Amino acid sequence: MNINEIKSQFPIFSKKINGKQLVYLDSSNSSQKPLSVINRLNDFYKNEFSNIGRSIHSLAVNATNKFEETRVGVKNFINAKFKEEIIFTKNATEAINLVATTFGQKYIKDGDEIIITELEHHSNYVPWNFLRENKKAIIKFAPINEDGDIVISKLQELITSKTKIIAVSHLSNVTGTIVPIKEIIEIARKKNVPVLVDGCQSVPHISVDVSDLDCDFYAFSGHKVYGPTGVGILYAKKKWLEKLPPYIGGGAMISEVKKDKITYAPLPEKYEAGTMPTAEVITFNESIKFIKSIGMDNLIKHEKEITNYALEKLKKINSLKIIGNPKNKAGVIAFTLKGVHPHDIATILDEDGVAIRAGHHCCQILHERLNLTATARASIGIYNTKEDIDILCKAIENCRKVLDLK
Amino acid sequence: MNINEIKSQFPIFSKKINGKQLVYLDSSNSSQKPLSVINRLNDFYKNEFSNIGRSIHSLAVNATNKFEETRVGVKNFINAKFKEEIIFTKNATEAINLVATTFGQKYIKDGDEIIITELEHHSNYVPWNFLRENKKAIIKFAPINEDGDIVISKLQELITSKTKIIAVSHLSNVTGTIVPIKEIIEIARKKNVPVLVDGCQSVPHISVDVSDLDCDFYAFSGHKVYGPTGVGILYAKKKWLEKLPPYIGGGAMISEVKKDKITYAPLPEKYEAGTMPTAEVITFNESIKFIKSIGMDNLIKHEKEITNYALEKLKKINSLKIIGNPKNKAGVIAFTLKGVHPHDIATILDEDGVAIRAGHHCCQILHERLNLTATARASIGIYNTKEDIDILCKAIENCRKVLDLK
Amino acid sequence: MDLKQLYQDIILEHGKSPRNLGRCKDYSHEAKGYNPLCGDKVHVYLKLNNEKKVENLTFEGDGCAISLASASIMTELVKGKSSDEVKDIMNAFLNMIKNNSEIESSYLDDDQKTKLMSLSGVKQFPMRVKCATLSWHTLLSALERKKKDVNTEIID
Amino acid sequence: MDLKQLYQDIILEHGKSPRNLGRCKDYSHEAKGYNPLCGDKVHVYLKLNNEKKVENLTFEGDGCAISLASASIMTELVKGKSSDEVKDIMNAFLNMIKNNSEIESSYLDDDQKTKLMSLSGVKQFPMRVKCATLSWHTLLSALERKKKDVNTEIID
Ligand SMILES: Cc1ncc(COP(=O)(O)O)c(C=O)c1O
Ligand SMILES: Cc1ncc(COP(=O)(O)O)c(C=O)c1O
Repeated sequence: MNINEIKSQFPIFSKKINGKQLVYLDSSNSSQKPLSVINRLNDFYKNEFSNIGRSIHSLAVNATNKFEETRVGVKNFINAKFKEEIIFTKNATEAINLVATTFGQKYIKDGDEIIITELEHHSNYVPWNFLRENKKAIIKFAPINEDGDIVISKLQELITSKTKIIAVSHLSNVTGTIVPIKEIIEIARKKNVPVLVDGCQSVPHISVDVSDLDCDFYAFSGHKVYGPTGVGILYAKKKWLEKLPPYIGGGAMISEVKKDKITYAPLPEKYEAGTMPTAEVITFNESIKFIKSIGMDNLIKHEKEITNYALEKLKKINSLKIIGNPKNKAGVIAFTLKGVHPHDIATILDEDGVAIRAGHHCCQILHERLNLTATARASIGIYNTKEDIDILCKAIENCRKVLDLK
Repeated sequence: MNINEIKSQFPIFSKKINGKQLVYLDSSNSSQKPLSVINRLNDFYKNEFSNIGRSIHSLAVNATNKFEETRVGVKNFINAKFKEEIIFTKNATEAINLVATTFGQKYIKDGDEIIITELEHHSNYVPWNFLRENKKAIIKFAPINEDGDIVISKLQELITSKTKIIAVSHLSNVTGTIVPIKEIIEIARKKNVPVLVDGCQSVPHISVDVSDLDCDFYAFSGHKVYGPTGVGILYAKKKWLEKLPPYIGGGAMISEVKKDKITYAPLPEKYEAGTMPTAEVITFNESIKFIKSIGMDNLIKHEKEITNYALEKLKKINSLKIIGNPKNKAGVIAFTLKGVHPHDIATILDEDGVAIRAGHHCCQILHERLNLTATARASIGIYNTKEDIDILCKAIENCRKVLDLK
Repeated sequence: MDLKQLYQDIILEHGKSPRNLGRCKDYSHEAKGYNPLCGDKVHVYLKLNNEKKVENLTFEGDGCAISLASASIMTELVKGKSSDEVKDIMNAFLNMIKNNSEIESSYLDDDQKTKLMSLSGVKQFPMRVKCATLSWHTLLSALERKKKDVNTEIID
Repeated sequence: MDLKQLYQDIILEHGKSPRNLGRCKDYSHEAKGYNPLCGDKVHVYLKLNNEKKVENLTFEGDGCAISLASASIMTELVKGKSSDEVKDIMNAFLNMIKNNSEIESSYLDDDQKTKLMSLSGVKQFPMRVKCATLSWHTLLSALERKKKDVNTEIID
């Protein structure tokens, strides 16, 4: 794999930031887009644009076919069994809300328990909190240890006869922890508890096979997988989508509409109300092709190499502390620098063209658990090089100088 | 105004459909996009892409500023008072669901009444139907007459002390009826009933001033206003957005997240959970600029001219019937052709490069009211010319020939 | 694409004057079919005799030329056939439309095959395939006494 | 953009050793401020004397160099001022940061103005403006005895 060739597929890297070459280390937030993806979007709007499903003219037929091709593309990418198990939403957050709301409506009552973990992104906590606020459900937090690993035995102990669902991240967007999700699902399966997996960080960075995992729900976002913004994906087992009530109501998700009664469309339309992010979904197929063109194994290998290089180099920086030390770590590296607030780090790095993120990264529970209010985070994508890491480290060294610290 | 110059701004019209010049008469479904909009999207992904709000590096700062510029652009475009009154959703359908769900949660109980009309699109009926299914609300339909006008006196009579909200279209996507929405709002105001306006068809085709209308909620979609798919807009009075509970929960819409309690962000973030359709929202500002570059008055004048020309010519076609004859009609023309099913019309027209829509147009109640199961619909956008109408009419004449009817 | 292929004379003729329209007396099975995308509806009434053969088959419907013609032709072709024979014919028909092949069923004579083949034009008009297949799916549903209405959106 | 402009020596010095840190005794007013975007927090404790002048002002906080320095400088500048004078100074400060002008307040001497002006560098770093203004908004909230915590997202 030629990393320079791959990097050159991303037009943004020919841009300068504050006069410097862009070192983009914020891929956990959102990834940059390769030219093939940008061109597909451009082409579609220029030459093929139409809404889907409703019209039967040639443009609409073409768009509808392309839209369904992406559904099949996603199905194959994560190895789902049926294409109707792939529902398009606007982002992963909506996908999780879809499940929390409809599952909650049908199955959660006063005193029922939902298990999440201390690792979770707000998007996998707030939707469940609504059920606590509105239906008096109880939320239990499976603890993590200092390394940032979920303590599986403790999670197991939390499961009771009142546990209705377990919602857990596949990959932490702070510590980079790769969660042993299969083990958790097996535990849950034995107690007959369904599992939702937040796959926002996993899908772009590790191989995901929902059939092998045997999860009930799997949510992720297109924009972190080299795709356009505006596309989220919910995988759900057919049996759930058939049983659960509809979520957003409107055009396209109905079967028959009468004044006294409405019946709803079959899957997947039941969950796709109104005009979809048509062009963006169609374009997302190109993102999947991009990853396939690299090969997931090559991608993993490259990111692992850069991550290891980064960890090694960062550890050498005086008074820098890496947050978490999980058994299995992907390319998400949160850190602190003694005496320097993460916001100051981010600002100072930005002057050198290095884009990282500072803050709680939508994980306040995790930060509270680790006694931090904010961290700096460098996250790695397919386009990052060792040179990027060298520039990062140099820029970090510069922080203490700018702030006049010894 | 030079219509050919405007049409040439739309790349799709250099494309051939079945070897014929494209005559696009499906703008009520979704409009085509001018080059300035397509280029903005392309540029953003190529040179400026970043997620917004969360990161403080230069790319993120720029994207955040641009995103907020669109918010201000929309605010000015529909003359809202505050920019926090503009909430971005994925489409108009989500915007209406946001109101129905949160308003329903807080204010609707068993036996409360919701008034909609027989004109409504499914997207302005199904969300309210959920409240009927889940909260035993009652939905009353303000009737229309044969012309396709809402019978205002009857609507007025439907209002009782139990009426909690009125939800009504500003412009019908079947009959083209321009609804006297200000009159309806005045009636509602006197009885202290809030009004939601479905502005999907009005915003692209007539001037909209939410402050002048004094409506409580106004929903529309970017993709019908020469913008990208994936963007919806909800305008709501600040007092409502402050009072109503949050809708989708997740990152960015929170203030403080603790294990036992979550507090929510102020407006507008409270209603914008997760990663937004960042690039598409930013691009939508270019769509507003496109309309401004033409001038709303010029746009209205041009579409009126084409509509009148079309109505005149269509009326001359043997056994063609135009559906509805409202007092005030915009460029949406539904029709039937005796002995020819609308689907056959659509297929036959498509062979001539003419894109129209056939079906119930997500308005089954309206079709039932008019004793129809399906209609054909030609809808007009800024790029349509008299020549388009001539081709349309000739293609319609051809239908009876293809089907071997006298 | 070729409109003449889609709207062959036989289709137009059946579309204009569908056979076996209405509700037959003494029907033993019935089912409704619906295409939510375009609103096409069909209601089939079926009488199976003691030997489990189709004694009578009629339909009520509202739809385009293709869907009416398809239903009309269907009612003609399956009379006298057993349930298994009907399924064989339907599969042959669906196969022809999806996989571009000929009609392969030993329960139809050449004339009957030609009639069914007149619907082959829909292959070029993917949005119209459901118009041609709705009545068949609905008949199958009636035969199997399915409770649920047929909805083209759940048919593969 | 220029980091040296943002991180002037006086900022760094106040950031490293903020004045008036902690909770003063006998405070008569208090308020908490919070920036949800980055998690910066400040808690101000204020003692107004009988003449309604600031007798003491301290703060507890967790934040970046800018936010700590701003709070620290603020506590120094407003001591002895009346509530109206504090507001005047705050407006002068916000004005300077938003509109690029000088500090215009008759309640500050030249040295004090220079101190405040040391925060002018944030103008070039829009995402950091809130870091510089949080403590001021929180002080205002304490003065007005507002019940709600200050949240930078609702400040214009
Ligand atoms: C009147 C009306 N309301 C609502 C909608 C729904 O809009 P969207 O599909 O963009 O959510 C449409 C368009 O489809 C419409 O024409
Ligand atoms: C672990 C995790 N879950 C959920 C989300 C939310 O994804 P989105 O903002 O695309 O809805 C993110 C990203 O922000 C994430 O990293």
